[in-house]
Amino acid sequence: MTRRAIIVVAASMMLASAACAADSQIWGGMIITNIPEYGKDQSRNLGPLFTYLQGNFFRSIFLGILLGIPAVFLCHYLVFGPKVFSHDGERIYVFTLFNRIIHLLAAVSFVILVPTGFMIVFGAYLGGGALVTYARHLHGIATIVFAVSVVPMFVFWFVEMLPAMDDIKWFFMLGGYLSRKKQEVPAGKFNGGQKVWFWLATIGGLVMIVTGGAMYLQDFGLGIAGGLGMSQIDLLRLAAIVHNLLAFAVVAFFFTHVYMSLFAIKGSINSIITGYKEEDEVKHLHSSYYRKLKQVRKA
Amino acid sequence: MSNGQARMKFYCDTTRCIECFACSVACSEAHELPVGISRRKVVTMHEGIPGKEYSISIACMHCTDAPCEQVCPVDCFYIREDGIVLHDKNKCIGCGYCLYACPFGAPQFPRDGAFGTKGAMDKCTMCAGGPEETNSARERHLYGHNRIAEGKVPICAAVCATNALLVGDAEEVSTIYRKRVSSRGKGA
Amino acid sequence: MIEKMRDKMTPRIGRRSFLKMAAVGAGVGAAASLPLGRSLRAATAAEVKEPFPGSKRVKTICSICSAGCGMIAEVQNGVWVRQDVAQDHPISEGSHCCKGIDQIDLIKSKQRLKFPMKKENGQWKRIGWDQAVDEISGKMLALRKENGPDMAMFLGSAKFNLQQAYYFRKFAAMWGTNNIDHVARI
Amino acid sequence: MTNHFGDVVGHSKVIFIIGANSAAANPIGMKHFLQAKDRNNAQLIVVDPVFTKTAAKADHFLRIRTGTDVALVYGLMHVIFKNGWEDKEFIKTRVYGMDEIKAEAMKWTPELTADVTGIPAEQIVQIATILAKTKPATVVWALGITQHSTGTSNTRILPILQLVLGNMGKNGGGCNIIRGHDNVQGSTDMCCLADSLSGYYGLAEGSWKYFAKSWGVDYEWLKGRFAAPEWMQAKGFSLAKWWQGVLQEETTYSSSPVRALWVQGNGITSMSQQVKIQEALDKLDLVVLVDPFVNEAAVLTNRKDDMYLLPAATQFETEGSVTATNRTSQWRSKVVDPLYESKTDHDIMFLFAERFGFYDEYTRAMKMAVKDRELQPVKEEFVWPDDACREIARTIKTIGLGGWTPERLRKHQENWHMFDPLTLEGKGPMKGEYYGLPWPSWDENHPGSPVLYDVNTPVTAGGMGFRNRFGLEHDGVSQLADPSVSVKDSKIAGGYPEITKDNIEQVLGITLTAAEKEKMGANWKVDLSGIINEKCLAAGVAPYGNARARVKVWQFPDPIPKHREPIHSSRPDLVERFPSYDDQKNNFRVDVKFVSEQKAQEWVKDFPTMLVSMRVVNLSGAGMLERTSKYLSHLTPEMFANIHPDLALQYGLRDGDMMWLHAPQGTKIRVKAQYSLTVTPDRIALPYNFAGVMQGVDLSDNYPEGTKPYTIGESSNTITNYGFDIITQIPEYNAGLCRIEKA
Repeated sequence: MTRRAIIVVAASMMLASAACAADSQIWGGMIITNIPEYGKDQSRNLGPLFTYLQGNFFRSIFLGILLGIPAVFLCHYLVFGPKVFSHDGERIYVFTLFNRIIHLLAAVSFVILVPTGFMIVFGAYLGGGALVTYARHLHGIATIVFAVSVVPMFVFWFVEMLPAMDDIKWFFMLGGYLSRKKQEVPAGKFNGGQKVWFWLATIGGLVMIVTGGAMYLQDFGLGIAGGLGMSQIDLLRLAAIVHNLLAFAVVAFFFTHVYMSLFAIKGSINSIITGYKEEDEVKHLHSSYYRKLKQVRKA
Repeated sequence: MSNGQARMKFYCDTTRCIECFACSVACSEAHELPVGISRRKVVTMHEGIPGKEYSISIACMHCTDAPCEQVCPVDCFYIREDGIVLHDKNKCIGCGYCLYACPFGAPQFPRDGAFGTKGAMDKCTMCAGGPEETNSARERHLYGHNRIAEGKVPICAAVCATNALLVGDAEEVSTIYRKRVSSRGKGA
Repeated sequence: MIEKMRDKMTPRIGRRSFLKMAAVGAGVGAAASLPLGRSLRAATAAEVKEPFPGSKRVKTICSICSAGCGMIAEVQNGVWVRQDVAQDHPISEGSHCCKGIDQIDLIKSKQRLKFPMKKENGQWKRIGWDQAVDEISGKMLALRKENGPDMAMFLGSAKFNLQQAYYFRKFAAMWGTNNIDHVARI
Repeated sequence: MTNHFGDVVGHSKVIFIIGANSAAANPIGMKHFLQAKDRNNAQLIVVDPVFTKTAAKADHFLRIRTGTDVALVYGLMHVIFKNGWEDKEFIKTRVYGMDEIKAEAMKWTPELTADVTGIPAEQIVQIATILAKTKPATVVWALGITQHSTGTSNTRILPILQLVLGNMGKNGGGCNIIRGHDNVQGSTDMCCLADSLSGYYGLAEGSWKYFAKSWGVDYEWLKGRFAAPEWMQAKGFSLAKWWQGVLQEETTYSSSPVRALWVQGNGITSMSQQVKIQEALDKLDLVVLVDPFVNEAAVLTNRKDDMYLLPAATQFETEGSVTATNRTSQWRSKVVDPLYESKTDHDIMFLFAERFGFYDEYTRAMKMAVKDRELQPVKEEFVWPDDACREIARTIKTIGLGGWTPERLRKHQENWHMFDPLTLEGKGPMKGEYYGLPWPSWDENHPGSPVLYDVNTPVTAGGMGFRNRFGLEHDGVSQLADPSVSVKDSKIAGGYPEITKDNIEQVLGITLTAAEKEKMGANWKVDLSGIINEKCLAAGVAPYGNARARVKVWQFPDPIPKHREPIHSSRPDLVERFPSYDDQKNNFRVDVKFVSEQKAQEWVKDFPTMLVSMRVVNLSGAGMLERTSKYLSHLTPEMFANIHPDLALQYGLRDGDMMWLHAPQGTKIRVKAQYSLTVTPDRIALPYNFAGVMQGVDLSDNYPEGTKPYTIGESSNTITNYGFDIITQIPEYNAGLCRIEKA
């Protein structure tokens, strides 16, 4: 399946590049509409906006996320320590093999996407050139892997990820993570934090794919820009802004996700490897789900 | 300019430009650019409408506050003391940010391979080459001729059929243009 | 608001590197039409490196249109390596159109006819000059024998130089026909 | 060009451009017009059927209906004469026959002119006023004027306008005709033409005798080379209709059908009637194409045998002089040796002259020189091109090439920087010479003549009156200039005739020695001894006389230019009033249809759209040269037609759709419709620089391997309508009709 997807994507890319070889969407006649519009009040001002944001903020914000979030979690770990659950209870089967394979794909892609993304952002400190160029291409290839995983993931977890009352309560107590006390936290199969991460990773992820793909292909002539009533270059500018802004959130949540699964909850990583969660963990962290399971069993 | 240093600028007098493409072809030919890469472009606005039609030649304008230089994630741009904005192709990763920032659509990206991915950015160097050794074969290969180092004017402005395209110190360019406009009198 | 943001976009001086800034503009009379800044100085000999050592600059005339623009061809070891503008030419003063500045490409074009060819049974065939001259002159003389010299039509060129044009007219005259013409009918 | 580009920049106050798109065809010329605008506040007036890039820079743009140039100029003259704005003194003293012009002009009221030309009456009055009140004005034209069935009338009416305004022979005035190819002026001067010998000598016996002498050959031998003496003096087939010599569909008059075609550097795919040319190429017994690139005639034809391609070297692989549009001769140095197996054009001619058995006679004159006032052999070997250059200089008297020695031309090239671009005057060591010695440059010391017919400059410094070419009187009126018109510093006051052996002593008031008389030729044109030239210049006299400009050519079908509708006119009502000429018998050995074709049917009913040909800046001529450049061909990747959206939508054509264009002669081409507001909905404009596709059939397979240019396309000349000028037989490229059909 993966290979087929790669072929499909590659073929469409080739088509796109052939289409634009004839008449560039950026440097052809369209260049004119772009130039007089740049920086004018009545225009969208995406050019100056992008320049302003990228020139002044994006890199600093990424640096803040890269250093800040791990630092916060380090403090959290030191102050509250990990949550430890009994391994003596029953093990509950929560993730099917298919779930796990897909998640693995997504995980692999993220492990590539995030560092390579950072390599691009901080390319200057790496001296640019071949290293960062490869990082950029790797970023693109990993996107294909992610694209393959995101759709099934979206489909099989969609229903359980729909918002519920529990989530509000969960957010009020921040999942109980700001306490050393072991308590039952209101949550279904997935808690409020996981749900936000899910929606960000799927819908946000799709937006990231589209904006990233646009920037990667750049001079594609599919009439998309025209359809949106904007010039190709403005579309690209918008893509760059959106891609960066979304990346802040995605990266932040990705770090959180990693911290939770690896450090904050001892052994929780196993569930996505084996498919089973400790009963104790489910009982405390996904109390509503646990109750539901019990009822089903009784019945 | 604050320190009295000249700032090299291009200016295209639209009352003179006749869309003859000399600048564009001269540039491609001198620097042996692949077809499809046009460091310099000529475009016509309002074509066919008497009184409104004009043509203009566009390339990198070597901005004082070059937006491309501000957005480059790998800092491949550098601005010479005379204001010429150049870049290091060995550093460039082809991300396209400079293109998004540029008001003039100057940065160009060659297509490398079947995937249509972008190679290192290419743009007008004002015929001043790049960071490689001056007039070396490597510099010529990556950036084209370094006419400035030879004491020559950029080929596009040198060749301009109607002297529409001017290049030089910003103040002097504007003096020439002012002189043209004032001698034109009130006619037209 | 955006305008305000843009005002803030000041160049980051610290990130600028100053490379090769010495060899700036220069070129005495060569830059007649251009503003030579007060603050520009001539590049020193050490800075001005010859990209094509030992090349010679041949003065010649563009072969496209009748304006008659001057051209400078740089020739190194018998190879035309670069085309340059002729700033001191009295008609063009360095200017060219796109065709004029691309003369070097036209002449070095891959599509040049490289050797004599003949069409035989619908196929193009490479032949030598001797064979070409033999066959053509044989056929011309045979036809002349049958129909007299007016059986030939000579079409000359506006791309001949003056001497060639004169000799082409003479060629037709000595062949014995007035069936000779070129593109200028008025 | 009577003046030159620098002169326009320096002096012109009005530049009247008609039928020329300098911005595309001649950008360096355009530069000078724009400089004149900037420096003199000159007004640029552009007359064109299409809003060209030149028009975009104009102060006044007149959108003319194709083929109505004569009407427009009469309309302008009507206003000028009516208000008494003509230069009466100039007309009285230097012009013959103006009364008839005036009478004709009085018929062309602004209203009638507006109806015929499509230009508003107010604009005609406005432009006439500008021309009359602002002096000097220069008139500029190119092929938009010449390429009509009335081309000769067109090219006559414009100088007449300048005579009316008194703008001839003046700085900033004159008729500045922009020629096409780099040496089209030179090749024309050397008369690679079917109706002339080099230097416009004509084909009369006297001319042939002079040339036999100049070439060092026996006149009888030369005569023997021809089919018969009568064919020696008869015009040959022209480039426009040579194919009738092959096909013989219309009546031809020649000693033989055309069976062999020898093309040396001529893009015949840019000629009209492509289908006929294709048929003729197929039928010929032998086709020889000599060119640096594949001549696309080889691609057009489907013949299987007896076709040869010989590789010629380009002009950068040989040396010689070229004549620019302002009559300036420039030395072109060799850049590199001939590439690949190519040979220079003259070497190819020498090679065949040898096989044809006239090599000795052919090259003899290069080994001769004028010594002791007589042409005689002086050496064993000749040096190309120097000796050919000297031969031309001593032979061509009519246009005064005496000064064009290789030494002088080389010196001018070496000293480009010593000439002033505005006046062409030399400085320093080149002082006293004009750049490139614009002809007439009467002898080795003459500086050249930058401005023709300027009587306020001495002959020795480039001045002269009008040429005395057509006798001393006509209808009892003297053809010589008025006694009040003396060329500056001339020994003779007022007009004088052209100088001959018989009148030289009387006119110049000198006495010749017996020896001089013996060696002198019959007149200034055929005097190889150079004595006439010498005596004339000593007296400050132009050898060709000081006469009146005649505006009436009594030998022509239209003694004064008349408006005649194009053969395929968009206005049938005007065809009745301004019909074309009667059909013509035997011009250039072939009959030509005029009024019979014009009235064969009401063409506009079936072919409602006007057809205009145009130039694109990146291609020239047949375009084969430029289409082999990757950069130039990239600018116009395919053949197209500029069409107004309103017209296109009538046929359901979207921007970029393909369409068929049908011509009255039954031919058609398939081209891309490109929306453009430069044309009005009654006309479409086509570039003519493509070939390689014929009536929808791709001829790519006919190119020898590796020679196909980057772009090929339909030739617009496939649908150029039938029609030829009555005198010169130039095809009517620039007025015609077509029908659009969605492809």
